[in-house]
Amino acid sequence: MERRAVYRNKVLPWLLIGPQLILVLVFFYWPTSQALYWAFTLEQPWGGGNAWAGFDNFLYIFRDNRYWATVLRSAFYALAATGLSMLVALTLASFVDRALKGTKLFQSVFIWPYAIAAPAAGVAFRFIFSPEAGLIGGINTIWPGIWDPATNAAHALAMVIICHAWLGIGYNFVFFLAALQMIPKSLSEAGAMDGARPFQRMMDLQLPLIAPTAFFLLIMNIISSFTDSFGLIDTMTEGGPIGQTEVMVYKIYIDGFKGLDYSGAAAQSIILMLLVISLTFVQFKWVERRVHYN
Amino acid sequence: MIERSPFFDALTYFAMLVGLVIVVLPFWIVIVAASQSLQEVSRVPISLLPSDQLWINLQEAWARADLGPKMVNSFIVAIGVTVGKITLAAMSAFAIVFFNFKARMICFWLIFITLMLPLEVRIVPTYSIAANALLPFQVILDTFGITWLVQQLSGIQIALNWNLLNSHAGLILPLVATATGTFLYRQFFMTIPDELAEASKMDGASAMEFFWDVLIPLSRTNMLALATIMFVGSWNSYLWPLLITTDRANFGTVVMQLKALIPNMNGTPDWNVTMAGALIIMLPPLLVVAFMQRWFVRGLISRDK
Amino acid sequence: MSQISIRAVKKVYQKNEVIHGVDAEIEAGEFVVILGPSGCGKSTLLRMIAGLEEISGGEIAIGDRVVNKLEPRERGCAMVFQNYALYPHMTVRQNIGYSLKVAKMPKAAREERVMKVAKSVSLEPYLDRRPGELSGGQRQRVAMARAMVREPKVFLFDEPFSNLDAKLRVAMRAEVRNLHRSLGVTSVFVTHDQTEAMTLADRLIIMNSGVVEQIGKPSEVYHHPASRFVADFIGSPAMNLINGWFGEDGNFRHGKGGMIHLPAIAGHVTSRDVALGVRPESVRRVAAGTKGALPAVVDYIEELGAARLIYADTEGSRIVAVDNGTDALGTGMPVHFALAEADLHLFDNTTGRRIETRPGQHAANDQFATA
Amino acid sequence: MSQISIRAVKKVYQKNEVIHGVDAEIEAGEFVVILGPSGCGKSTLLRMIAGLEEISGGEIAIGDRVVNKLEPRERGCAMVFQNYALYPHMTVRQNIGYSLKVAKMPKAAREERVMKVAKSVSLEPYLDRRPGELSGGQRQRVAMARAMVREPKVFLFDEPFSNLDAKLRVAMRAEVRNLHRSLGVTSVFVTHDQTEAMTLADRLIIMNSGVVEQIGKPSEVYHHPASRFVADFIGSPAMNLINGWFGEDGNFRHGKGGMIHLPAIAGHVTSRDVALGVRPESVRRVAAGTKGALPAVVDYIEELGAARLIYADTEGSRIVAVDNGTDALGTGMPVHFALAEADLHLFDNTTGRRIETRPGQHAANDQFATA
Amino acid sequence: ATKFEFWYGLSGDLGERVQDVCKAFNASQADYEIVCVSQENYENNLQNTIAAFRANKQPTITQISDGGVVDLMLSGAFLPVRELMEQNGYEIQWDNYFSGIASYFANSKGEMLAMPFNSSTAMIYYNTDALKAVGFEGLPTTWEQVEDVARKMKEAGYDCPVGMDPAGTWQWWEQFMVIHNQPVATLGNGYGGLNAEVTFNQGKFVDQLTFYKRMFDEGLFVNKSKATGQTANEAFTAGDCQVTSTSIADHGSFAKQAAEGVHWEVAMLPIWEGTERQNSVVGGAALWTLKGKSEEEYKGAAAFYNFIATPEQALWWSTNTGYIPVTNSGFDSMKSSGFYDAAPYKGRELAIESLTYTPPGENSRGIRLGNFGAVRLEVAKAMQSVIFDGVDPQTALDEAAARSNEILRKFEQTYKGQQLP
Ligand SMILES: Nc1ncnc2c1ncn2[C@@H]1O[C@H](COP(=O)(O)OP(=O)(O)OP(=O)(O)O)[C@@H](O)[C@H]1O
Ligand SMILES: Nc1ncnc2c1ncn2[C@@H]1O[C@H](COP(=O)(O)OP(=O)(O)OP(=O)(O)O)[C@@H](O)[C@H]1O
Ligand SMILES: O=P(O)(O)OC[C@H](O)CO
Ligand SMILES: [Mg+2]
Ligand SMILES: [Mg+2]
Repeated sequence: MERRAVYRNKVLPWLLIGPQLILVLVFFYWPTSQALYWAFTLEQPWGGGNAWAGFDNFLYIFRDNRYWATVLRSAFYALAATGLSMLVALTLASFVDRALKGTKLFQSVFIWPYAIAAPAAGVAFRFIFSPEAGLIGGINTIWPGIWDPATNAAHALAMVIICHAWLGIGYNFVFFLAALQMIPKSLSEAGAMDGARPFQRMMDLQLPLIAPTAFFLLIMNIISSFTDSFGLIDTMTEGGPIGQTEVMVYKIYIDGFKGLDYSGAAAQSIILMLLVISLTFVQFKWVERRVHYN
Repeated sequence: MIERSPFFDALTYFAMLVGLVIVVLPFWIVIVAASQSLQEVSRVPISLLPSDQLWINLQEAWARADLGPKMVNSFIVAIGVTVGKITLAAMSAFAIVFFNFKARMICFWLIFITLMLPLEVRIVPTYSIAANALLPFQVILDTFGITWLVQQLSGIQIALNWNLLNSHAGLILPLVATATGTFLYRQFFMTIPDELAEASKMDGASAMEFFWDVLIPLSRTNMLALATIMFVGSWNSYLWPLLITTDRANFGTVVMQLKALIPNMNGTPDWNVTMAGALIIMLPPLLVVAFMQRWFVRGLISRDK
Repeated sequence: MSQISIRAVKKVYQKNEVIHGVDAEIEAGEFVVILGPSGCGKSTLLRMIAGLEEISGGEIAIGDRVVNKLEPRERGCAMVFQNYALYPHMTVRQNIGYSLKVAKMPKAAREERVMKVAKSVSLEPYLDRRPGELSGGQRQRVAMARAMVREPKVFLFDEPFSNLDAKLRVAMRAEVRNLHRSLGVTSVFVTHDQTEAMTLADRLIIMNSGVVEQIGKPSEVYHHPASRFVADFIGSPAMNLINGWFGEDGNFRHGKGGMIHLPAIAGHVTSRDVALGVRPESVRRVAAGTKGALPAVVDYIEELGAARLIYADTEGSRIVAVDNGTDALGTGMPVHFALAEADLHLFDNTTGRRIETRPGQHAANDQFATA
Repeated sequence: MSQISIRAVKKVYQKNEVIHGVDAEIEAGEFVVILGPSGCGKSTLLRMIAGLEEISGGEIAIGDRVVNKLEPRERGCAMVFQNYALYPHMTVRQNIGYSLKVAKMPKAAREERVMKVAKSVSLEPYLDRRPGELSGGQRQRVAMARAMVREPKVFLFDEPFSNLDAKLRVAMRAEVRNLHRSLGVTSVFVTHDQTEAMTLADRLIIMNSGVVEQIGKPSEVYHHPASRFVADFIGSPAMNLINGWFGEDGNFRHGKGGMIHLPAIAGHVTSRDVALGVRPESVRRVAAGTKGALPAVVDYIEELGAARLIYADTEGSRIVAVDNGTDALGTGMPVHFALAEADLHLFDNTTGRRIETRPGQHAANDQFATA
Repeated sequence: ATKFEFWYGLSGDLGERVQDVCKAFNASQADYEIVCVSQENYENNLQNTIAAFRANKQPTITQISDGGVVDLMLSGAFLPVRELMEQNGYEIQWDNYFSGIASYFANSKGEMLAMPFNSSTAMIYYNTDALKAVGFEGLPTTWEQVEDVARKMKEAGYDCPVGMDPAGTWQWWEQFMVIHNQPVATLGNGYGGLNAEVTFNQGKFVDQLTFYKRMFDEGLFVNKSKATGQTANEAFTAGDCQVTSTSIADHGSFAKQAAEGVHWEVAMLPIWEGTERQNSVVGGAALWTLKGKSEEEYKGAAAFYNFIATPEQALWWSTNTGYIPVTNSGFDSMKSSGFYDAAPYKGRELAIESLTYTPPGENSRGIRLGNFGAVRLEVAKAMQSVIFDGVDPQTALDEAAARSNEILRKFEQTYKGQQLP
């Protein structure tokens, strides 16, 4: 924040920022400290009291191979959904960037998935991927049982990931397109003068230049893989089959609110928060480097 | 673009058409299924042509998921979050960008750390305050002995209690508390040249006059963008309403009802009704995004810079 | 045979014709500057030569090949862009070497060539920096090195100095001049800065609203402007252009009854709606009462340090004179001027073209005429 | 009593002193221009007068009130900003009237005043447009109208023309001058463009790195620069400054054995490390063999149209001359120069200050000395 | 009138019947108004009740199933129903209640903690046409017979002889354990204290799970669940599956929902030949009165309990759902009135027979484990991983047992120093 702050006033800024600060304190810092406390105790579900547990909750989580499986699954989920979504979005964006006639129309439609609630998409894709109905289910009439997300974890996970990737197309597309359009046209022209063909320019010039955006999107997508995935999984698989589509947030929900283990869930929550903070931190570092270019 | 070969143009259109199919197909299937009768929708594979049962299915879905009151709730929440967020965000960003006060950077960071952590990620912590949002203040009063003091002096026991369960405030406030809007406004305010504020100073305007007369009118685009983002985000929120609402009949939102629409209650897999319900529920944010596209895209992007 | 032939070239943007048929021949090794006001089509013309813009009509040949249908990479031109258009993510070395890399030149040869070029523009110490870590002038030099490295047949420059500050601009001017002198590559340079144009060009192409107004050597253009537009555009302070009417009596009538006697021209011109042009430095203050002196009233004075400009009104027409006097002069005071006859120009106000008053009227000299 | 008194004013930014104690008196009705290179503290000084920047030391008085602690609106100053700082969402009318609205002037009175001011800067046809729909010059005029509408005691301008193109800049200069002439309001105008400064100023304040180098009338500053910095900064092309050594024999030695005989100065100066200054227009070409002529070798020529600049080397020192000749001159050719004695300046290279060689050395004249 | 809330965990047809009860109560008197809110299922209801209790927004009455009994017992959040009724001057014949119910919902002194409401047990339902088609007379009573008819049905072209959702632990695991006299946990299925450990990974259930797996592999059992788009119940009433196992509570719904031409009958759960059948354990739920409400609301709650305990109401309830009459006298009077003799109620008495087959023993009086819902989930996962993913049954059950024990230990730690009442 290099700008000069124009106004000096002792009271006014506090009146302006006060409401937000209060909300942040009430809904963020206080609860987080509370959860931190829960994470180090065993909280009675009915709120009658708790017993100090030290690091037991964390140790329990860390010793639990099912937790690590969830972490790995979350990572896979995040990377797969992100990669798929970003790839499609980037491809679309780079073609739209050519700005041929009529692209505006495509452009506006490509944003639509952004508007869709994850659970709504979940319900729709559940129908599309339903083994006994809809679109993909048709394949089962030819080879019975070949597609079965109800019992096959790989199918179920694929279904959720595809849906998640679809949901992210709009957002990723908008950012990629903006990033591509922010590259001065003359750079492409310089590349053309230097003899590079379109694909080569894409690889040598455009891609490196939108790398910061891509990285930003990577982080945002990973964070959204924690948020949007809940609605998807809850409407599509409820974590099944056999909990094999549970990701970190879903597990927190299941363990804490279904399994009545608030303390374990709180500990998982703290871990997740730290994870997200460190991801964002990496992103900030990158953004700093990006400033370098211009 | 330099190369203008017809082949390359054709490839471009082809790729965009494929993209269109990828993006639109799910919408199409929802609409198609929602317009079909039970027999039609149960056919495998499904016919990709719409039929004539749309209105009937919409009515059925509307009734089955009791969407009337849920719609009202969803609108209350979405509009509440949108208005609340815009108001708070504009105010606090104004303070952070244009005022020179000691705790400025601290406030900045206090607010902006929350940006990294969407509600879903800190669901357990947030839930811990559902019972009594005023608990932190009670604790402050208790620790500083104010409760005791007041009780001694007036005999009144201060017991602050604000329960968020099954309340619109509970649905709205935690969503308002994050920094997305503040960040967006800050980014925008940073692009306002200092000279504009200085010019208004030279013109004799006070800080608040500058805020009302210059900043707010200027940030109309950002307001629309933020409004869109917030509307969509809060309309689509799912996990939090699920936790904070035990009285679904009165405080449930439409998105929460999606699960209730999934066929399983009544035996027959009437996906047509389910899809009709999904259609109703996804329509408002879709319309908002489609109509606000121009502004909201700009706002969305300026969030990252 | 010329290096670049531009023949009846037109450019249409969405039904909007912005270049209306330009013809020009550029000789091998020549340094040609395209000069004109903003929006006149300079860049468009240059970009059509480069192949970055389709040619809507006419044809452009480079060497003996018509290049209308060729991709930029096939035309053998190199271009220096206004904003440098350096690849921000590549080092200076990579920027310079990119075209060689694309052309699949082996790494060692590439390195060597890059080094050689970098040396010639004194960039060696910066080879491993990114453009973001360079000053404006250094970036400019990278852009030039990048153009040079391909050893092109033609250099194209599109306002390469417009982002530099005044001092640096002068310095870079010298560098470009030296470069051209040492490489001798045909160059086309676009600018709207007349000083830049004058000091750099072997020949100038002066454009206005999509047409060529004049092609010629800088001094030719200065002393013998082919149109009212050129006369007004070239020179600072601008040439005085007094609208009036030329009678058969050899008198030029203007403003509210002003009359200037111009016997030298009288015979050559028939009565028409014309503009009389005379450069401020050819307007000299003379003592009141000097024969045929133009009487005028001072409007205001602009102090330039070395001299001052007198803005005055002569019978309803504005006239500007460069004056070296140091006497106190103020608004409303009367002055008298004489016009240097050798530097008088006439322009047809209908066509905008110059009216030739005598053959071979080229170099200005110091003789002053009286009206 | 002067209108603005600046007394020992300092400015410290985060321990970093950028203005080191400036003193200046600005008379009522005067048009003062603060001129200096980028970053020298011009804007900072102006902003301290306006009240936009705290005064770290010393005091500023406007009229008879010390204003150090007053808010901008209480100081009676109006300011025109570099980028206009117009309210983009308001119409021209609203922009101009905003300060009156804030001051709660009734609507009718406000309208009337806005109309009057708009008329005085010919903005009436644009009153209902937004700034975005105006040209640069029109915006500039809105910014001025906005400043005028409050009828301030002082006008402050911070490089108001730097975003305009050259032609417009000249035109706006005239408008500002007219405005000042008709309103007679004390004005402080910041610029780093010397032509702008020279042509506008009643008096110039020349700043460099946070200190005042010279205060004086434009011609005074041009002809009698108080420091080497001023000599170098004012004038284009810049004054020739030849570093050398002044002997008691009245000879100035420089470069690789160069020697210039300057009897007129000899008596006044003791031997020191000095710079000899002479303006390019005071360097005249003389025939080879002219007595005492400086021999030089042409480096390059810059054609300016009306004249040309000869960049030459005289025994290791660079010398630039304005030349009106039209003979072919090229790199490496020998030339000879004479220096106009009346326009010779000496500067102490240690302190940077002028060395006064004779009393009352003010106006330049046309006599040329020989070395 | 005093309003008070009642949250329940039933939905669909059964949920509507609860609403009928509420309406009837409200119509029966003018002092109180009960507001009945469905929370979809027992798990949700428990979870939401806890949330509401923490936020001090709890209903006066909540319906908690067998699985949640210990959670409630230690919560300190409820008023024992016996006290409540006494305080409000209602005389209830507590010893008239089914011993199975009492042993599940009463404390160790036999004092009823929650008001019995909807009690059930798990049964098996057969499509009689399919049985006929494969030439089976009567209804199978042993697993051998079930396997046999299933195989024959398959051969006869039925795609789905037995529909089974492997997540249905209550009927496929819990009740199996009980009727085969297998201990779910030590200390008498946890009655002896919070330090009990599960033992279901030893004994007959390992074989049973192996059996299920084999049946699935042979296509005799078919996975039917929400995730597949059709639950086992739906598949049965639609005639798609010929056998299913579920609560007797569904008997009423089946009668209404069975597709035309689908004929079916209900039977006690099969046992393996050579085993002695033990009584099955009571299922369903009871009504708990939560703390923190006003006297008036408690009065209303007591009045409601009294209302549902009236013979007319009990009769109505058992008639319109498949839930059993919860009192001995109620059962006797229905039986003697010939209620069970003819369709559509015929067969429901078998539930009582199953529940009372033997006197409740160590392993069949109920299961008293903390956070039992989570334990059920572990078992469900074990069953699914065996059936879907081919994990070895012993391995799967060992893992489930280990995790269950961790859950129990955590529960024990959470309520350190507390005793089962
Ligand atoms: N892509 C385009 N589409 C439509 N019109 C264009 C396009 N590019 C340029 N023009 C128009 O063509 C005309 C010439 O533009 P050009 O860029 O060649 O001017 P220029 O002489 O280079 O001006 P400048 O000095 O401002 O760079 C202008 O009127 C411009 O508005
Ligand atoms: N807010 C600030 N914080 C720290 N240093 C500053 C600040 N504003 C200006 N400076 C420094 O003070 C010095 C003077 O700045 P100022 O803006 O007055 O220069 P200037 O003469 O107006 O230059 P220019 O012609 O570029 O506008 C510069 O070195 C600048 O870096
Ligand atoms: O379906 P219900 O009501 O008989 O209950 C089944 C089980 O008891 C649930 O734990
Ligand atoms: Mg251009
Ligand atoms: Mg400045």
